[in-house]
Amino acid sequence: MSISKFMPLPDAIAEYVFDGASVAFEGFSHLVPFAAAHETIRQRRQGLTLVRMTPDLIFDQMIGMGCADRVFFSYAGNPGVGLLRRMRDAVENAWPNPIEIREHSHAAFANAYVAGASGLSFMVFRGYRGVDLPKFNPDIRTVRCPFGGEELAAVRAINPDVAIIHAQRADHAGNVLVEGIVGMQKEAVFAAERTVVTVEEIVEDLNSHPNACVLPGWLLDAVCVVPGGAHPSYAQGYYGRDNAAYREWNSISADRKTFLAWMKTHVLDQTPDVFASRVLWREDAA
Amino acid sequence: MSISKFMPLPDAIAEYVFDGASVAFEGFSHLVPFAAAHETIRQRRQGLTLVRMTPDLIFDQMIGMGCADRVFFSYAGNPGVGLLRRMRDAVENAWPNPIEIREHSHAAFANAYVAGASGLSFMVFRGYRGVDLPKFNPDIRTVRCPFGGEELAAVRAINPDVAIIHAQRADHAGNVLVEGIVGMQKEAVFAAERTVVTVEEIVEDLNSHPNACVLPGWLLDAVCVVPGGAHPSYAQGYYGRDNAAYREWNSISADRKTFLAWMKTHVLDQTPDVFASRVLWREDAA
Amino acid sequence: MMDYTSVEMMTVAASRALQSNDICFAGVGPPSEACNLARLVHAPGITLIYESGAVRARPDVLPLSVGDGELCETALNTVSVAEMFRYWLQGGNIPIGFLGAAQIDRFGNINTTVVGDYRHPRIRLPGGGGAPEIAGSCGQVYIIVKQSRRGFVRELDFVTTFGHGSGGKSRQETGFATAGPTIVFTDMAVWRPDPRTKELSVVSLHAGVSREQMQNSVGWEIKYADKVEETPVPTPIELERLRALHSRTRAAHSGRHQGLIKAQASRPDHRARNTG
Amino acid sequence: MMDYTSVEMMTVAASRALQSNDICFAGVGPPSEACNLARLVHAPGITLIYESGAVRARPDVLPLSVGDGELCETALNTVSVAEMFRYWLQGGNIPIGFLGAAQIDRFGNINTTVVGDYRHPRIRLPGGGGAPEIAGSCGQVYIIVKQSRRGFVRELDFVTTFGHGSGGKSRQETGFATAGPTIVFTDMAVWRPDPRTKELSVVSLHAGVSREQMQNSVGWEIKYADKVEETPVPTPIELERLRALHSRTRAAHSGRHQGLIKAQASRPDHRARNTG
Repeated sequence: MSISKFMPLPDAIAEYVFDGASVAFEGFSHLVPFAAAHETIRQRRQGLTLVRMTPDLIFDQMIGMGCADRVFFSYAGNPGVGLLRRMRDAVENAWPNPIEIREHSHAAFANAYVAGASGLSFMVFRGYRGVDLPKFNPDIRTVRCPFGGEELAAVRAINPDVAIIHAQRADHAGNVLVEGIVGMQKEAVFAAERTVVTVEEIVEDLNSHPNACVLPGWLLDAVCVVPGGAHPSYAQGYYGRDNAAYREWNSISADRKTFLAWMKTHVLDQTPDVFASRVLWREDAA
Repeated sequence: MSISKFMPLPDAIAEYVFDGASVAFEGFSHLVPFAAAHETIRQRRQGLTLVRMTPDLIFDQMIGMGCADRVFFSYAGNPGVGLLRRMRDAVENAWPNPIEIREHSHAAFANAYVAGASGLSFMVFRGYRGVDLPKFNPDIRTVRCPFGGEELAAVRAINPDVAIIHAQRADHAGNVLVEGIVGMQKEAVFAAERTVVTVEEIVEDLNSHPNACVLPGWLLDAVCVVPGGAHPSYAQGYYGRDNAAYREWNSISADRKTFLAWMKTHVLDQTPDVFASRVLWREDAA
Repeated sequence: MMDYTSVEMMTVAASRALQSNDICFAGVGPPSEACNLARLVHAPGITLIYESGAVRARPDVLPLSVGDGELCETALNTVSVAEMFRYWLQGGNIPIGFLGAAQIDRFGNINTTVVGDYRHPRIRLPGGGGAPEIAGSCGQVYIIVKQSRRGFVRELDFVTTFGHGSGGKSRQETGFATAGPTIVFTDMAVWRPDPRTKELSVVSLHAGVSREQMQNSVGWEIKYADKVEETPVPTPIELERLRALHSRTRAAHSGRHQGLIKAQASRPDHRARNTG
Repeated sequence: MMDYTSVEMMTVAASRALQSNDICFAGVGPPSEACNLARLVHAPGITLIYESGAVRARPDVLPLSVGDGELCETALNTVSVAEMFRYWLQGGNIPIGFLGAAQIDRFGNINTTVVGDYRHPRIRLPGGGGAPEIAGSCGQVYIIVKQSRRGFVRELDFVTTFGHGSGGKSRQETGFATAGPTIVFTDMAVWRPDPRTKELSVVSLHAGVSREQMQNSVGWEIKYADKVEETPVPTPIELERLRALHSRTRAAHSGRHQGLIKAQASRPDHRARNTG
């Protein structure tokens, strides 16, 4: 509850994201926390278990830079563009290092987060019938209904060491508003031991609907102001999705050398401040 | 999706609430569907299984008028005032008829609704340890975590034949907005076979937040305009709670004769239109 | 020194246990009263959470029901009851639960279900509501309840809410990882469980209360802590704020439709007015 | 008659299966394209639901990702992904699921996970996403996929999404109460499962497609229904609306930050502008 949770992003990553940690970066196409991922790459974190329903460009970049030992996910594509070439290179060719993947369907992954958020060790759901994934993921088992005897799927809870999300805004007490496509951010935050949030801005009053998705300050460990921090994804009400950047990634990521050069220029040699220059928001003078 | 779901409340109750049905009337202190309950009483429905976390005055009235054979609940009080005297008379003295009670804690009841809404036959939760209720409610069992082996409580799903709620407003397609204290209305509607909604008004545009609690028209069977239909509870944004009526109920319900006389005057001899006269809202000229 | 009632003393003593940075699940009635008094006197930053889903409510008047509009209107945010019990409470995010009781035993177990036999009760009480899982999932539990022979009983008619079970390690052995009841505030004293036996023991007597009066109000032989203090009497500010809160509450609850519609309502043109 | 491509024919044929009062879970890509074409041509009232939580989205341009802002901005409402999969989908409230596929077999089972061995794949595909439970929980499933020897295989490398299993009663015996795939639209034909064997059988050939071409694009011996129709060619209105949709989509996706902020955003003073 103290004001000290407001801190620069590099300090938050240094304090909460440790080598070997399991780290959920959530945001379902919307509000993807790219600035926090880039800072993690710059700080050369290694051995991470990366947790995210849709690995997307953000994990393609982290995997390609050698941050990850394991990836938990449920859909690994560049949405509407193609496959994730760096993640494929790691899975198919162990470059830059071998990674273990632990894979769910979306429904299963969502339920695993719900279990984690709810303080339960597992969640029961209606799925995984007749398909191959349960053969390869030890976090999928079955449970029998104690009333009717029906057999249902059970998934192990996901409780990351750290959840990292990007949100529209925080108030001065560190309460955070997420709105629009809210994905699984609330569940990831409730499931995690620690939470780092980047926001577009700090405001006097969150000024939202009484039933909006608000994460209270006392659940959050660090709140970092990083305008544009979701680029090239988007922040509803602030700036749109940079679809061109998603398309360009397909060729940038096609080749290891091109990838590394791009990462040096656009990530390693930058600071979180660069994100503000990648978007334009609050165009009050239209 | 057809316009025919808009109908007078008496028609909706006649069509969907049948003798012997299980009927959830939800609304957690807020938006309690009193008008629909009174119409059900007027139509002399019998043998109902009444389902509601907080039976409140609404079930005290229905039980006292002989509508109920069974009551599912988790807290049976007149909040801040005292006990429910008509429900007690039924439980303790079988007046006007014996009723079976099936009782949960709030957490268990909420999880039972969640199971029902989620198409599952049960829900697992962390509760009911060391207490007496599981001895008396057959809908409480245990299940073992297939990962760590921990024993957890399991509650049987609640899937009422009909869910009845009151909401602030509907649009012309029959989509309904609930806001403020949203309680378990969404879960009750998703869990039920049929849904009847009373609303304060029909509007062109629900005009709410993108993440507000909206129930889509296709899930609803009847939408009935009954201004004031939550009285003496309240409708956030429309009118406040009539606490005086809650206090007065304590003496009205103390005596069988007084109760029956009150019900004749205020319920049996009325129509749903009377609710509009019990509240005042949209005081545009302040 | 101002005059005060024993119930005022109880509320004041309970309010003092709360700090400004506490996060507390507030049961409606006396617990909510103590929580809000704390907020108005010495804990302005306290986060109060209600089972109706209201997070960080700051009511100006005491709610009559746990779902009064005042709670939502003054809250940071309001979530569904399912989310409140699953993510917020069961998820282990609420350090303190503040509960009332109808019957309590010497190990802090609570009955709010029935007097007499469950199937044929002499008095059917309201039931558990949120209490069983608040007591299970909050880090620790504070209890506020008036002492009486009918309320402080040797054996509960029904265990609605588990406290320390049969004492000793009973709570851990039943599978709880949380501390359970750590303090009980009454109109006569303050009690805490003995660290080893978990039996509630008197740690502070309110001014003017004798051990004889105590024993006459409790259905078992009372244990006292090695050192029993005297509860500091209410300060003028505590009494003034408590009475002002009651006075505002009475005024607000006496009329009809008194729920003032505030800024958070999405249609501010819809107002209630007093028709009483 | 206008010229059209075989992919346009596929999209148009698929769109015709949808009615104005349908409620359909729309997978992103070709399924979403067919769904929105239906909405723009003959099914203006259709309810499209996206796994990102957008309910009754009415996008003006096709979303590139399933979580594009356009979906939320045009939707009736947007719920969490957990709620979407638990209450809306698993709760049995969505009658139709519309899916794509990478590999499909003759019983409508789908692979979108790997080509080759799971642990040492030749090609690592995206994985299941929402498909497995969409196919399980929606009342029935429509599939849209281009025919090719690589895609229409005798045996899947991996069963990501269960269709009719090994045919016959396999689906019921595996525990599904829902119908599974009831129709498959390709760039060459329309297929439906045989009522008894559940093997996909051709019910309609697109104009100009021969049975020989068909067999060259499918890795098993094709079954034909007793009566095989010719798919009506796209109408001028269908083609015009489809091409206009594509044209709007291309224009919207070519720039940067093109997400126009609309009325539902709570802070309309925050706008994106094109910096590309």
